[in-house]
Amino acid sequence: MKIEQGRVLRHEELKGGYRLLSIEVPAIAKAVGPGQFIHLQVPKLAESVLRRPFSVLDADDTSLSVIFKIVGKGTAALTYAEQGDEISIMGPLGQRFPQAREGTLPLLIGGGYGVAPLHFFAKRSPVKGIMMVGSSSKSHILCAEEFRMLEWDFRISTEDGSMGMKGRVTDLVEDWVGQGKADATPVIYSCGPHGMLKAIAEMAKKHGWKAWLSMDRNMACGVGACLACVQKVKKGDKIEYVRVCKEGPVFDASDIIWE
Amino acid sequence: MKIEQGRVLRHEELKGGYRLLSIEVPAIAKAVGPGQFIHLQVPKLAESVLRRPFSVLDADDTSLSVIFKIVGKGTAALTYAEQGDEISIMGPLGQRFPQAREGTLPLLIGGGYGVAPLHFFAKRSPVKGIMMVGSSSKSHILCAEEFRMLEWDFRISTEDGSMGMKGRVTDLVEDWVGQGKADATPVIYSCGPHGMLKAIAEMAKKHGWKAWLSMDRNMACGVGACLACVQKVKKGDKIEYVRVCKEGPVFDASDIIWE
Amino acid sequence: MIGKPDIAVKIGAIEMKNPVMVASGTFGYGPEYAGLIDLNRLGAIVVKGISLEPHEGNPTPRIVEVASGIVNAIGLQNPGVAGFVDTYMKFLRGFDTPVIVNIWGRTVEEYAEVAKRLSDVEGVAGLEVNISCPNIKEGGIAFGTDPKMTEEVITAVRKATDLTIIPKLSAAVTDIGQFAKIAENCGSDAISLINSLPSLVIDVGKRKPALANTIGGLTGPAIRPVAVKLVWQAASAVEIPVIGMGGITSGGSALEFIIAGASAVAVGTATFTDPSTVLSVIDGIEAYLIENGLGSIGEIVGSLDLPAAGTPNF
Amino acid sequence: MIGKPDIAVKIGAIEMKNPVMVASGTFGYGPEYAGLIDLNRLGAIVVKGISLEPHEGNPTPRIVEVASGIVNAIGLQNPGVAGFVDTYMKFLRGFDTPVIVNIWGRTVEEYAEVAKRLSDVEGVAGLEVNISCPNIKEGGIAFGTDPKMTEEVITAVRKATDLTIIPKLSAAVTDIGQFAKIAENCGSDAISLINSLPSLVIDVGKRKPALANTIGGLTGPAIRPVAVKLVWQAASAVEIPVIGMGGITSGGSALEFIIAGASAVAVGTATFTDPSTVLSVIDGIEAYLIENGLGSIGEIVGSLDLPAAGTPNF
Ligand SMILES: Cc1cc2nc3c(=O)[nH]c(=O)nc-3n(C[C@H](O)[C@H](O)[C@H](O)COP(=O)(O)OP(=O)(O)OC[C@H]3O[C@@H](n4cnc5c(N)ncnc54)[C@H](O)[C@@H]3O)c2cc1C
Ligand SMILES: Cc1cc2nc3c(=O)[nH]c(=O)nc-3n(C[C@H](O)[C@H](O)[C@H](O)COP(=O)(O)OP(=O)(O)OC[C@H]3O[C@@H](n4cnc5c(N)ncnc54)[C@H](O)[C@@H]3O)c2cc1C
Ligand SMILES: Cc1cc2nc3c(=O)[nH]c(=O)nc-3n(C[C@H](O)[C@H](O)[C@H](O)COP(=O)(O)O)c2cc1C
Ligand SMILES: Cc1cc2nc3c(=O)[nH]c(=O)nc-3n(C[C@H](O)[C@H](O)[C@H](O)COP(=O)(O)O)c2cc1C
Ligand code: FES
Ligand code: FES
Repeated sequence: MKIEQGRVLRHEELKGGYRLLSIEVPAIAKAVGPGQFIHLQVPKLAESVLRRPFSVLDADDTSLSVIFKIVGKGTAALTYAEQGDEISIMGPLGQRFPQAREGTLPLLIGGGYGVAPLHFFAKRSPVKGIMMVGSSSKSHILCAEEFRMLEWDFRISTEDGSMGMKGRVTDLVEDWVGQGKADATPVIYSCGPHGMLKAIAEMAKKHGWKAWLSMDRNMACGVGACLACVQKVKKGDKIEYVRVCKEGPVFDASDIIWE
Repeated sequence: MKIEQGRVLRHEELKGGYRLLSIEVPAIAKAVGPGQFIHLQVPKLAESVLRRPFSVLDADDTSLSVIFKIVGKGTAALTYAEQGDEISIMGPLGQRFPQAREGTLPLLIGGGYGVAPLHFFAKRSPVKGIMMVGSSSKSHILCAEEFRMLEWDFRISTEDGSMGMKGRVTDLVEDWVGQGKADATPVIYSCGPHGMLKAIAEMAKKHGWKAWLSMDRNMACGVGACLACVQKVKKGDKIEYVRVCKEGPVFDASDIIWE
Repeated sequence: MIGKPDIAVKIGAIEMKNPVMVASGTFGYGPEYAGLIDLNRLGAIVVKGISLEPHEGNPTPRIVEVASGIVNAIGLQNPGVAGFVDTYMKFLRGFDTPVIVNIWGRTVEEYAEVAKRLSDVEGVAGLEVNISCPNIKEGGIAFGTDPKMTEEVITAVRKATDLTIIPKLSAAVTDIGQFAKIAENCGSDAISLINSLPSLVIDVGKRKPALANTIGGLTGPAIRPVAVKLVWQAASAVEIPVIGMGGITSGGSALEFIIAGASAVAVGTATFTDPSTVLSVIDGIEAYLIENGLGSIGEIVGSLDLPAAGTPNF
Repeated sequence: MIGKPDIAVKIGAIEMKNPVMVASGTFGYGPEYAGLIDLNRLGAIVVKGISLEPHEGNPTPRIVEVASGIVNAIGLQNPGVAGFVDTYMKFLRGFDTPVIVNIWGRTVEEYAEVAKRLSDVEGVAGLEVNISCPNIKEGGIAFGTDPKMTEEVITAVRKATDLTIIPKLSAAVTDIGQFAKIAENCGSDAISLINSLPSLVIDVGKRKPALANTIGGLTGPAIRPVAVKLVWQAASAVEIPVIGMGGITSGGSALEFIIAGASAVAVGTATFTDPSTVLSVIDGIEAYLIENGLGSIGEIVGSLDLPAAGTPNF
């Protein structure tokens, strides 16, 4: 874990309002793994005292990238970041997705910015598998090309049917189960909206699959000091609040208490 | 008085840390006169609730310009303003310097950004006169070329003697008085640091000259509503606080109560 | 829903076309901003605090900027009740907007006298009673921080006038609900809050206060979370209408106060940033009602949906 | 002046190498930031509030950002005194930095018991007593807003321990000087302030509080002018040292508190923005002393140069 002064290498618009921000930040880029996040100080957002957490989409030895969308004042101000701008980055933070083991079938399920950590996971995975993306419409499907280049089985559901299967991503999973082609035990890795994660947890339980979920919580410190970001989990026979930024953001779905 | 969305036309560094900001803002530019000021909202200074007042250096039918120097967070943030940026301007505000009448000799005395309103005054003046600038050192003398182009008698004093007379601007005045060349009654128009204005007021009193001083006070509203910016003045036989942004910034030196 | 939602509100006898006023001391006496915005659009104009005699106010500096706010110590400069009426009331009567005069005094008697003198002035719709002023007979303790003095001063003003009276509570108290109740029991038509929060800014270089008066009052977005909390508590304590203020900059931030229980709101410091803020606040409230299919502002006043058991433990 | 200025301070029996601590609740229990900054450089570490038994805290959301600050309602989640000592004290003893344990309770007895249990723990240098907690025996009124309850709880803690005790005053009171005096009279070694300001943020879209707990506490730069004022008043009322906090982000803002009368300061919310803030605050104070030719921090504590007659009228 470090604080490093990064430098914007690239900033471009993607589909569906998303943007890609690529930052030169060598020490953190080298150290970060799939599922971990960075805590970024939005430049020129002077009245703001909090950093903003973002999952890593990709990283190499010198730089890393994230995707984001305007949802509030921080992400709005982040759209001003230009090539060459300095940007303070804290990271890597949180726990990684466990790596997929040989003989298992990684089943990645993403929604929204959730494709970011899953893309990073797929890129570093020794085992190939299936990537499913759920979205409201065709224009919001991100990273399709990247997953195909990684030779992953890439499947899409859209709520309006404009691309892939019409419906929700859980329908896509059930459809795939119906096809009966799984020759290995699927292990789910998922990141996306709260409702989607909850549906996936239920589905995984029903099928008896293991599922790793990356949770999203408002954060202050990002390092476990403030207890702002907690998630209720089962820990042995106790139920307690643990920190999404430290013990998470990746949790075993069967530990999560859905409130 | 208007609020107009301006657009930065030019932003460049001058000498001595000063910068020139030229803004396209037609309605206000057309209306503003020498001695008046604008109240500018510094872009991207989100935690700041106050505008910043600046005297106008020059104006034509479509644009106006100001000079400024970094003295705090507002002026620091203003250095980020780039050509094409939008910038909200309120103005014209305050009272003008009265125009010099034929038969009088306008004697302009400026320090720091005080040369700005005096330059605008000289440019619009039907009568030519003398411009004296006091500064700590050569590198801080602004607008010398402009005054010479206007064919004004331009005189300089620097505290370190690196240009013009060594000493203060009041010494420069006394020196000029000693030369005995005045063929008309001088009327002083001055803008600059508080101490300088006070010295000038005393000097003007001693010589029995009329003097118009432009005062500088922390402002909030800029339009006379908040009573933040007051100056104590004689008003008939009463002494009262009047508003620098409304009844000023230009005052008759003989009315001012120096506190 | 067809047509525009109804955003008119009534505070005591004052009929306002919308719930948005300008806060005392941030809008002068009316003419200052008349060249920039249409005063006819305002819910009400609340003028700068008026005392019996003209008052000089504090030396400068009177204002300093801080994070997301300003600290001011104007010192209640004003031309006195006669000077105010002579200079400004004719102008103010020219608009279709109720005029609320903010009043203050240094003794209970002064408060009552100002209230009395304004009672018959044509065009004065109501009085906002600023009780955050020091009582010079009681060693300078602010009226509004002492329950007994609060009661005395409001009772005296109530006796002195039939106009709508709106005590403006001091925020610097342990239990705002107690003071809201006192105001209600003394016959107030409404209450308003919050006034600025007592503050000190130090010029570290000079080791001196940044303001000539040492202490000033913090206003602006910085105080909004505190203000919304106090308005919520005050509104929960009384039946009379509450006028909420403190850091409003947009329709959204005004709606926080309304949902917390305010029947009307006032825009103060934000006017300095942008004089048209008050208009965008009005538009923003209207747009919210339309978007949410609501017919009138009354439907959301105090509509805060509370969790089953809010622990006071934070 | 030759050499570095002396910035060591003593609070009760606690010897600090510099006057800058980290504020309770913003620095966890020590290990969280140990990978980012050198804990040996801190004047003191004040850990997150500890209670007798483990405490679960509030549901989420527990935090929301506002203008120049945050509002939090963590709800005092902590592993209890035994859990804290077992898990963290060994780690904390590894640094040359005094550890101050922030404690709280729901009854006077709980406060006293926590204090007692920490008294013999090796490496605990002192106790900061958070009295802004609801007294469950008195209908949930915060101890620190009632003079009598404040007296009771501090007296009980004083009896229970010989450690340096530092009551942390509640800012939400009418007269902070009164509470500072009570703390002093009950045998406190120092006082600290301010805790967060009670606040409410509303999610206008949902018409619900933004925090699960409804009420939260405002911290960060937004509260600094209020905090400096309260520290100045408290320091003027007592002889014991005052630890000032609220919105410190730099050496300059820490110096405001010191000049106002604080012997030491704490950095809270700013650590979230940049964990190294506390170090730049130390450096900034030292640089200020050097620039001003001052030999020791003591020379500027309470050095505020007041105008002849500060009118309380603002
Ligand atoms: C571990 C983690 C990884 C994330 N990865 C990504 C990513 O890769 N791409 C992406 O676009 N977004 C991601 N998010 C969400 C992202 O942090 C928020 O969208 C962002 O903080 C919103 O900031 P804002 O100022 O625009 O919104 P505002 O609503 O104005 O923010 C106000 C405050 O709320 C917090 N907040 C608001 N929404 C969220 C949210 N959904 N999650 C957490 N905090 C929030 C902000 O951090 C800020 O403190 C992630 C969140 C977490 C916790
Ligand atoms: C009528 C008038 C005309 C002016 N014309 C010019 C000009 O042409 N060029 C120029 O460089 N400066 C001018 N100034 C001064 C200029 O307004 C300040 O330097 C500027 O506001 C400082 O802002 P800041 O945020 O950088 O400083 P900060 O100190 O961070 O500002 C904090 C607050 O103090 C106020 N403030 C600080 N210094 C001054 C000051 N000297 N005068 C008034 N308010 C101040 C700011 O407006 C702001 O509200 C003028 C001031 C007035 C009153
Ligand atoms: C410069 C200034 C002057 C003020 N003068 C008065 C006053 O005379 N009487 C009064 O009751 N309140 C006065 N106030 C307080 C405001 O009416 C309002 O309560 C406060 O500013 C909070 O609202 P805001 O955050 O929107 O500014 C003044 C505030 C400011 C900023
Ligand atoms: C997330 C958070 C948790 C806090 N927890 C505690 C606590 O447990 N006990 C306590 O006395 N103060 C607690 N505080 C208050 C701080 O110690 C400090 O008094 C306050 O934050 C003001 O300082 P700041 O503006 O620098 O943050 C907490 C503050 C924050 C922001
Ligand atoms: S964000 Fe502070 S503990 Fe997780
Ligand atoms: S700045 Fe408000 S009256 Fe002059």
